[in-house]
Amino acid sequence: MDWLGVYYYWAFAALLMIGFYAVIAKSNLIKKLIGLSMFQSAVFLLYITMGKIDDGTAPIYHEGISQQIFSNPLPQVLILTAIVVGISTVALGLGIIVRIQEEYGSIEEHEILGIDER
Amino acid sequence: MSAWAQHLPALQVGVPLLTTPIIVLLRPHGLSWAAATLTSCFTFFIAVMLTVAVLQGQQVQYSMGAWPAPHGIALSVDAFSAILLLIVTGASTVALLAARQIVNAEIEASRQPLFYTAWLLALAGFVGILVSADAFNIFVFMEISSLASYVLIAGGSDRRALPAVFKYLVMGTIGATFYLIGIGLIYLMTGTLNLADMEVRIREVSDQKPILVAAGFITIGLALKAAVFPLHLWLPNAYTYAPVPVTVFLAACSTKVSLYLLLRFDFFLFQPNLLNHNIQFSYFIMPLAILAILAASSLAMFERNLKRLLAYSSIAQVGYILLGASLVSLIGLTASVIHMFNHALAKAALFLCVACLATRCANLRIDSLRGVAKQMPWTMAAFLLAGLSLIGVPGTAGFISKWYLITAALDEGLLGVGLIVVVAAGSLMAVYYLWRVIEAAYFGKTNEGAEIVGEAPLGILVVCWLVVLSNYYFGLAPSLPTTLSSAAAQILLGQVP
Amino acid sequence: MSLLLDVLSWGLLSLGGVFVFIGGLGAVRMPDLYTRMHAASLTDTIGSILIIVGVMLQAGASLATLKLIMILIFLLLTSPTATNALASAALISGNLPKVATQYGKDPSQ
Amino acid sequence: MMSAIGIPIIGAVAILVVGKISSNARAAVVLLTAGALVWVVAGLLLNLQASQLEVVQIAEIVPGITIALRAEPLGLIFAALASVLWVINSVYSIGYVRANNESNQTRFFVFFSLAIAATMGVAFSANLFTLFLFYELLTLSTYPLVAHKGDESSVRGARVYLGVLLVTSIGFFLPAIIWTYALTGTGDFVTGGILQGHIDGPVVGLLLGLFVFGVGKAAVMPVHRWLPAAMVAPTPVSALLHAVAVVKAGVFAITKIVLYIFGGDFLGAEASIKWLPYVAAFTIIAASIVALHQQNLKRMLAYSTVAQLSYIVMAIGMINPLANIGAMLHIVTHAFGKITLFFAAGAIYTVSKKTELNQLRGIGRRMPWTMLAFSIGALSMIGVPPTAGFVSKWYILAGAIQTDHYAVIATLVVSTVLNALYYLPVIYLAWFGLERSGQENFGQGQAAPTIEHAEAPGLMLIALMATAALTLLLFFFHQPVVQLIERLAHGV
Amino acid sequence: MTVFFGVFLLTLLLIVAIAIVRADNLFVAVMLGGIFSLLMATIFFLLDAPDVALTEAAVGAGISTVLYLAALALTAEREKRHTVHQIKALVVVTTTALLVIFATFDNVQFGDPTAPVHVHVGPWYLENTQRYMDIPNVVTAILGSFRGYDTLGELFVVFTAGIGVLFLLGTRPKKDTEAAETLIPQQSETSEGLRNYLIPRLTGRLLVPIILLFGLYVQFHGEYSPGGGFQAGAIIAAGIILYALLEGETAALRVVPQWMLMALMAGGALLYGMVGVVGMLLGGQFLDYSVLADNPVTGQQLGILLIELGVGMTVSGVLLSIFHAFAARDKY
Repeated sequence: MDWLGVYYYWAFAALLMIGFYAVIAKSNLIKKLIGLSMFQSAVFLLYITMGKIDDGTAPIYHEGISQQIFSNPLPQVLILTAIVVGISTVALGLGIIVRIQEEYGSIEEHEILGIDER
Repeated sequence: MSAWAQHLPALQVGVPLLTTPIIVLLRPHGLSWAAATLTSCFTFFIAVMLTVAVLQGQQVQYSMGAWPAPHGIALSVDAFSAILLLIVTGASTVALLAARQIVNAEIEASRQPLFYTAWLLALAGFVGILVSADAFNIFVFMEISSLASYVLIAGGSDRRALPAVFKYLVMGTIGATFYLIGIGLIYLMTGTLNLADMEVRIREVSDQKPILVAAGFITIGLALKAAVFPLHLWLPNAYTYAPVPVTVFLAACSTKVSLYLLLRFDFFLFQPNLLNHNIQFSYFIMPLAILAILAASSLAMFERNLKRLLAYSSIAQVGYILLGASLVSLIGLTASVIHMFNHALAKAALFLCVACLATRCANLRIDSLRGVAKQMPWTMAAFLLAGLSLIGVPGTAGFISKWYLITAALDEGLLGVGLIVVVAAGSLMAVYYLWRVIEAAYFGKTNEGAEIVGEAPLGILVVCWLVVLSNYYFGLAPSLPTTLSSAAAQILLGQVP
Repeated sequence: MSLLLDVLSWGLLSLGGVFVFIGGLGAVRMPDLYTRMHAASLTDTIGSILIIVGVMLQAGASLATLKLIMILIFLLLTSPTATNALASAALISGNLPKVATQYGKDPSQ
Repeated sequence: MMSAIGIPIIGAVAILVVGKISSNARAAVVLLTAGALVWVVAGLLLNLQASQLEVVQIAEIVPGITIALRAEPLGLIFAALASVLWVINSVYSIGYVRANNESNQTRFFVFFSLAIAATMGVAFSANLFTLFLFYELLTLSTYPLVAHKGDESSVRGARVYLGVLLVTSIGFFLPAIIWTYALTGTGDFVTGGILQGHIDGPVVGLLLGLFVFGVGKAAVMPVHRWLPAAMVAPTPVSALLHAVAVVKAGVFAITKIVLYIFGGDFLGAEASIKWLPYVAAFTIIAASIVALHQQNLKRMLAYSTVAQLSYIVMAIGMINPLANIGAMLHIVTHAFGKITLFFAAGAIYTVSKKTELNQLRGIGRRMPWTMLAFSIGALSMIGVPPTAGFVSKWYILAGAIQTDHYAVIATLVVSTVLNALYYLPVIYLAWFGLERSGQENFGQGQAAPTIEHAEAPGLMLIALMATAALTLLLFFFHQPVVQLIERLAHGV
Repeated sequence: MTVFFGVFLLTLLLIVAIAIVRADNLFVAVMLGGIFSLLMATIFFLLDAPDVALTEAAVGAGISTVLYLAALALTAEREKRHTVHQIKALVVVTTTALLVIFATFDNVQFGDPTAPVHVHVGPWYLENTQRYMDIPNVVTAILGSFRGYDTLGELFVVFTAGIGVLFLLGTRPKKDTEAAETLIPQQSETSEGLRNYLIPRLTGRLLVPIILLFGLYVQFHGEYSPGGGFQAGAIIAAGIILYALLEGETAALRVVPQWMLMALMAGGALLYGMVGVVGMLLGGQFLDYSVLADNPVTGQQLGILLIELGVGMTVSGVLLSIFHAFAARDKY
């Protein structure tokens, strides 16, 4: 099913667009951060998609079953790492946002810029 | 000893990395600075040992977990990474040596162990990028260094650091994700993550489109992290509002490490394997480099805050580094690499002077620095001497890189003449913006009601002068950086020395 | 035998699907939060029970069935609790049921 | 040679140390350093034969690029000139700073010594890179001297000074140097030049242009702007640096480049460099006309310097042995004449605070010795025998006649007339004019208070009489200098 | 069948993504984010990546939602409608997407076993895992050993984030007069927990031990089935966070005090590093587990067990520390 592969890649591209758009166009810092994690999720989708083999199964051996097609485990490992990196970034970003709220009383980018210019 | 010598690449990363949990566990009161500084010194020492090994012509390779590449993760150190290792570990050590008083003043004692932990993590991240020979591993260490840098920048007492660092976080993450997309596309086409293996297998890829797009994503992503001109927006505020020792550290190395990756990927991976890549690379990079030099320098010329002025100057210097690389020639690349080294020296010295000033002056606007040279003669003398190196006056380290850059440009004929004009204009703009500071400090009338301040603490001053003098040492006897950088240029162009 | 199991399991699965669909429909069509929650709870209870039992029949007597039983218990414990917590939170924050207020009664009294 | 550069540096450090203790000790150190420098340079001069013109390499920066020194005749002349005048100037400056109560005297003498060290470096440099290194050091070490007063106008003047010199040196000089290195792989000063065979056609003219305009210190128009601007400096600085050390370093650098990098034979055969004498001639005429309109004494002297420097450039541009001798000689003779003039201007300022020309009426009667020296200097500028200025002009004229360079001859004639036009009235007014009260000077913007004053302080007087005497003596005893130059012409 | 299922889920994913961007209420956006993660996890499962699916579910839907909510409690719930650089954003975004599509459009080898990805490095792991370390889960094998250095780095990323949040929130906010006027500090009710709500509390108490047990199962069964240190760490952290929500901050901190969290955080990282160093001391390379025991295969298994433990410790320690750092703050 070739068009399915195409659909997966298109979904990746679309997700990338949506997340990236939120990062650039949204003024709210939390919204930006959510956009950022969607942007990263899109990349996860790309990696996992490329690791899939038709009629494959998860790369875990089972007793007694031999001669099986396994999907490629390497992209999965990479994405495991990337997911954890992503949540770390989000956690740190939220920490900064909370500090910004405490110092400025706002988490809207345009308001913060205005406050410092005063 | 020789048994340990083979572990050097692993130790280079391992030492700073594994010291961090120990510091967190013990949280030694007042000693965390000493622990971090000692670790940084030791890391620098390892970097020196590695450089010696590279200079002796050894192939420094290391397989993590004894799994051979491409299945396991390999580390490798060549001349290019060696010179960057020296820059990064040296800058960290120097900045830490000068950091204690300022950090004591800015950060509560209870939070200091965490601050120094973050510092070592940033160091380990940078070093990890430099020794790694695996594309994905580079991403992981890039994230360690980035996250730790965010923490460091937000560490100071200035609240404006927070929005600045958030912007940095967003742009840095976008850059890293772009890099990840690029690596994913290459992996899609080659099935490997090891850089050397990748290089071999890209050659066999028939359809070059994904590789081309990957090259684009990686270059843009890294350019974002390296603050290449139109993508530099995060840098000025981040450098300005960070605690000064952090600025010393990051200004000397964070953009350099991204530039290192940029050059490594573009030259090592794509240049030999993509049709016309040298032309595309030049067309893409050269205008940006020229813009960076001219635009950032002119922004610096009208900037009133000393730290931001130097930050803009850093963006301009990134332009010089890229300009050398965009010529895609041996001398051009040599100029590029050696300018990384020399600019790190000059900028570290300048920011150390700022650190000296920051211990005594409440505010770092040029207006409020009038007449400060009378009270802090040694600091301002150091600033002057370091400034000369940034401008590129003969006898200083900065001159060496300008020399190589112009020599490289001369090989380009008419285009080269234009480039020389740009370089010269950039240098003159540097004269202008640095001289505004010098003039205010030396010949300005001391502000009414300004309190009498003394010379900076001796500890910081000594470190500052050490770096300033090394600017002159490497200006008069530059054989170490020149040897390393010409070897690096050869490696990048695939001419194995 | 296996045919019988198959037919049975498919029956259960389709029935579960129907309930889930009805639950979803209710969540969209009902007028206020409480009635919507009421409709949605159909999915949590009868829908999920039917589907999981259907899958259990497919799996037979194995470790997987054990796991499915655990999941079922987990679901039956958590979803009513969650519904309860949600409803009381809504009530405390001043969100009154539309249907009740229409008849002039204030449930908070 | 190392000691020639080292002594002033050591002196600078010693001044820094001693300066905190007492001003007399500082003065002693200054004089001692200057004396020691003359001693060393004289030693080099006498041992010229023996030293065999060895190249002393100090450091190798990049393969092919070295910092190296060499005592060749041209450099020795320049070094001897600068060091001798430094002694005299030191005497003068000690008197000057004390009489004017200048602030930051220690800083003044420290940077003065550093500037001299850089001058020695320029004089003895054995290759382009070393030349450039010391050239820049000279610029930077004189900046604090120009901005010495620290008020608005001096800082502005110093900014122009630094700006023009750095723009030209980084913008033109450095690329030209790197171009040369790229062409030949070396930048060593070799008699007969190194560029022959590496470059030809119109680009030679371009390269020469980069050098001539890159060496902004030579003040060829239009890069002369810094020189009048630098007149905000205390007079001893203008006297030694902006009449001798700095500006001469400029023309000296051009001379060295023309002779040792291009080579006379090569340039003589090259058509694309013929523009050089014309540009110089234009500078001479234009600067003289500007000088004619100046009201400020020091600014007038500055424009005169611009003109006189171009004599040297013009002479070199003719590529002729006689003219070359004239050029060398003019470096020396102009130095003595112009320093005398500046000394006199400084002496007048010190005792009377007068700076404008029309304030000088009748001043000769109050300060006869000063004005006598001034007159000798002015005559030397015009080129009237028996002053030294005549000798060098004569050689240049002879060279021009030999090469049938009519434009140069015409320039010489016209400029001599112009020189006379702006120097003679000053002399006339000073001796024969009637001193007026302050009221009438109001039109000039700054009404000089009429101060009852007599002759300048003794130390200053000694210095300016010494240089005036030397100006006269050099007319009669110019032969040793000429011989030295001729040895160079024969390719020692 | 799976094909249609995949298309269906992807479409749903995109709809949810757009809904997130368009939502004004940040609370809604965060909850939708949880749904997004669950959908993503399902898709990963469909693509034969159960390990990743488990992680995405635990981390994306669980932990990150909790963190967002904690942050929302301290900031603002509503987004102000203010969109900047809309045109610029659209241009940049469209260019990026077009680039990606340009790269992949006519070269899709989805699921093709002959694609370069599936012939070069990947199969080597599938073929050799049994020989070198004899554990069924190849993903765990790569994660723990073949690319153990990556995992070490990843662990330190988490560690850095923990350090960072503790450092940033370790300072009390300066009482900005401006901020204090507009926003009156609210008395934090977290110390009370849900004590007064019987049903949630009872069920929660019942669930916490089960969750912790499941966490330990995921931790130690990681070599045989999907799971491992990260997932386990996240699940255990979630269990304790649930306890904190039920019984209140202080009660949770009494059970797992701050110093213990720090010790977990640093100890786990140290444990991982030390396994590497011991490998070096015993004559192998850094992170070479084969030398840990007489039999290389046993050594590998031991090494993976130890490092997974280290990962689990650090991840749970960091996540809990971050949660407490947020939850212990008053709103300003």
